[in-house]
Amino acid sequence: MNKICPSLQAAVADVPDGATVMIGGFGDAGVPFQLIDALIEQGAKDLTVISNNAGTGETGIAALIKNDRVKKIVCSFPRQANASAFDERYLAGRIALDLVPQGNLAERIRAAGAGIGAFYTPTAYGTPLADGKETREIAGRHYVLEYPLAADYAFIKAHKGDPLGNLVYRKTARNFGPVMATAAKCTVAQVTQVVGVGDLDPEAIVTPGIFVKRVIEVAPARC
Amino acid sequence: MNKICPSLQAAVADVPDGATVMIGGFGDAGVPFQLIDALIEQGAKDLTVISNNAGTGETGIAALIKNDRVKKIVCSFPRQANASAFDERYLAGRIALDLVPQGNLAERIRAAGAGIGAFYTPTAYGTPLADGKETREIAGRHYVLEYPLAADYAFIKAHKGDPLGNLVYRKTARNFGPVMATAAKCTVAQVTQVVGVGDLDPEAIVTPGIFVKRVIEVAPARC
Amino acid sequence: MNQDIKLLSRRDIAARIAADIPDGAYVNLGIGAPTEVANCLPDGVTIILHTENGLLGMGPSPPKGDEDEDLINAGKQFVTALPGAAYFHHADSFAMMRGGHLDYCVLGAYEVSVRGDLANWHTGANDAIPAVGGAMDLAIGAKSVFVMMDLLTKKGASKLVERCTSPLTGVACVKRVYTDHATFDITPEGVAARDLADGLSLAALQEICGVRLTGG
Amino acid sequence: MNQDIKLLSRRDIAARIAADIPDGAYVNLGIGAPTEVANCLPDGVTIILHTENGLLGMGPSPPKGDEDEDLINAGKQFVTALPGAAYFHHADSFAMMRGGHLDYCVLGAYEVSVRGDLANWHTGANDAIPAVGGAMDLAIGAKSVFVMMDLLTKKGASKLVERCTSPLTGVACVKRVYTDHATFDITPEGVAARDLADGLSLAALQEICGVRLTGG
Repeated sequence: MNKICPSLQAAVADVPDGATVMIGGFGDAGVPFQLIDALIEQGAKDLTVISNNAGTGETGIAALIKNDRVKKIVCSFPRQANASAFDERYLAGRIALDLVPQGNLAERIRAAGAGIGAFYTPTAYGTPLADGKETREIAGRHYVLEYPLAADYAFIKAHKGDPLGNLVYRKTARNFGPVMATAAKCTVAQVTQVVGVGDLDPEAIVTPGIFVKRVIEVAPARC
Repeated sequence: MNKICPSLQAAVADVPDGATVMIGGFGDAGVPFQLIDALIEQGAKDLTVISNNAGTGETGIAALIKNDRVKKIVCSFPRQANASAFDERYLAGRIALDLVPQGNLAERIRAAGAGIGAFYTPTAYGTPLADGKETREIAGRHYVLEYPLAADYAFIKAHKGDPLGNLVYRKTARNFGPVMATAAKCTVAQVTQVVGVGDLDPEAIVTPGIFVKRVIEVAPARC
Repeated sequence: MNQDIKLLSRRDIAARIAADIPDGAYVNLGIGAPTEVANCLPDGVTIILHTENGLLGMGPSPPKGDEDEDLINAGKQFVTALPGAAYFHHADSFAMMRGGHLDYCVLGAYEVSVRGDLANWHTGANDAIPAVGGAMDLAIGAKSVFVMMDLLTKKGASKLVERCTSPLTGVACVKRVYTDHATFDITPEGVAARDLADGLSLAALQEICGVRLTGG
Repeated sequence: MNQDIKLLSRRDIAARIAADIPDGAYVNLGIGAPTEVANCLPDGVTIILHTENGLLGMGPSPPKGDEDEDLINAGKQFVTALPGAAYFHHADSFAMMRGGHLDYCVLGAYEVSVRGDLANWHTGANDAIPAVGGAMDLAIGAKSVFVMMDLLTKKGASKLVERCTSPLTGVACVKRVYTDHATFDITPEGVAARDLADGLSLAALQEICGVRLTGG
């Protein structure tokens, strides 16, 4: 078994138009920039993107949006001070937004990976983001029913990966990677370093290889 | 902040009669035997125990049961070839059993720790263990609604712990410890080794200290 | 029993299952007979074993004297961890199963119905101490759930049935049943028997198991 | 404004909050002004900071040149990790919040109602690009949720209100509101004002904020 991919191009080659793609990262930490660049080059369009943010500046998801590849984004915080691509298209009605509180976003992604059909969460109860959603009082507390969020692809960034797909992350760049890896049919991990089978401490592996289909090494950019 | 407890006695001193106590372990791996022994010595009775098993031989939970301290056990597998204490009391109607499929047990404990009000699980749908429970079809699949399992105390075993309560486990002795730690008002961890603050790799900590109230070092028994 | 029929041994059944599992598959082998499948893999085929008590990449039993009390499988037997293994906690482990990430799960059974209902956790006897363990999670815990069993009980009754009489473990969850008499595919169109034991006809097999079969 | 009233500075407010947080507390400080609380802790008091993007044991900003792009807080500023820190993923981090494990959370607000409703994520303006981030999770994400804000808007309207007009972030979730005019405890019996700014009477405060107050 060898999940190491020969190139970024190969790692994203089969993404079809209309695919749902999870993209890891919080702010710029943990964003798989090179996979996103490869996806832009590959050309898939009409994508639904599930991610915490909508990209900063003109890089990452912001670049994907600027190239008009995204028809819908599911995220908690699309607004970024220095990014205009999303704002323009959103205000013009050219991109759909499904705004999800950050914790519900993470838990809905986890639910998809964990085979949970739906769950009751206290977050957003009584707010506009729960409008029209089923609610229930359980043991004196109010909850909103939320459903899983799954994807065709998850593009994530990890620190080290092995040929079995086992991954470890680095500091707060871990963020959404581990849950997204569980929730997509095809998880592609961009890693800073590929290591051999057995080189990762089995007690410290964060994402077991079963969740990962492809691993591509991308050395960090030199400043 | 120093969560290191001076003695096993001190670690269990405040458990009242009637408490709900989670006890970690699967088979004998990860069972906090010394904490259970201290609890027996302490004398609390009418306990509700949440654990995967009901103990083996005459040790651990089996000893707690044999001493008639347990009024109810919530577990997936009470039957053990060489343990008679539970069987006798169960058949005589002297101990109540709430049988929960192992994965639902783990997920219900997680839900309690994660603030989830309830969740839909496919496990046990259509079986006697879902009798009387609410069900729902979601996206073509059948689910059973399950509620969180919380506790007053969680007694767990970990490998190393620090004064902040951070824990790492060892191999398959990890099992229920990490989720139980999140679901109890007072989590007490028996560890094989206490280490200094900063000695555990922050990337490899499995249970962050926020979930742990007390840490007690118990050196492994010598055979 | 017709003396000309050569029923499959447990090892033969395990070999048939092993032959149907592709290289690189993620597999959970239930307690008991299914563990034999790991010993029957063809040369060059590697599968990755999951044990629901928190390990992916489970290896064989350790040499005597090398047992580690913290390293056991779901049957509470001592095992080893192969290079590339990973440990995780119970909620993560069962999320892995429930989420459909395992390719195959191989289980024993008391009964399997023609629509794939599984009964393997409780005989239904009134005086039995109930215990379910991970059985219900395993029953729905893989893309393909295979059952490995003898077709008949010791008393000669078919365990492939129209409708289970023992308490269910899971509903419509079994995809294929490997037995000493034949292999049965559970399909929406019915049960297809194939790979019949030498000397066993489809007609004879149908008479033995008493449920409607189609040829494989 | 009466010139004899000495309103509290942002630093004063932060110091009041800090004085109410006991040694050893687990705390999440929201983006912006609340981060000032960490700089106002009394000697000998240590709190453990949580940042919802996956770190418990967050430390101060790194020295210039030592920034690590993989080590940021929820405001996307560079931070450090203290000895004994732990990293975790987003689902675990928000489970920690939602599960009520944090002792305190300190947030800014547009409005807080007398029953503790919080509005702090959206002004309600039609042309605003909506963005919620972790605001709604934070609002319900601690045993005690504190708000830190100026009592009045720039136009002089009270932000402590009978009923929020901006879209809600959370319902009945705020326990205490620290402002430049006073501290307000939100209780089932009503809003209790205390620690009024020097020169400010309860009657004057009530007139300013326009909601019924009891003395603290």
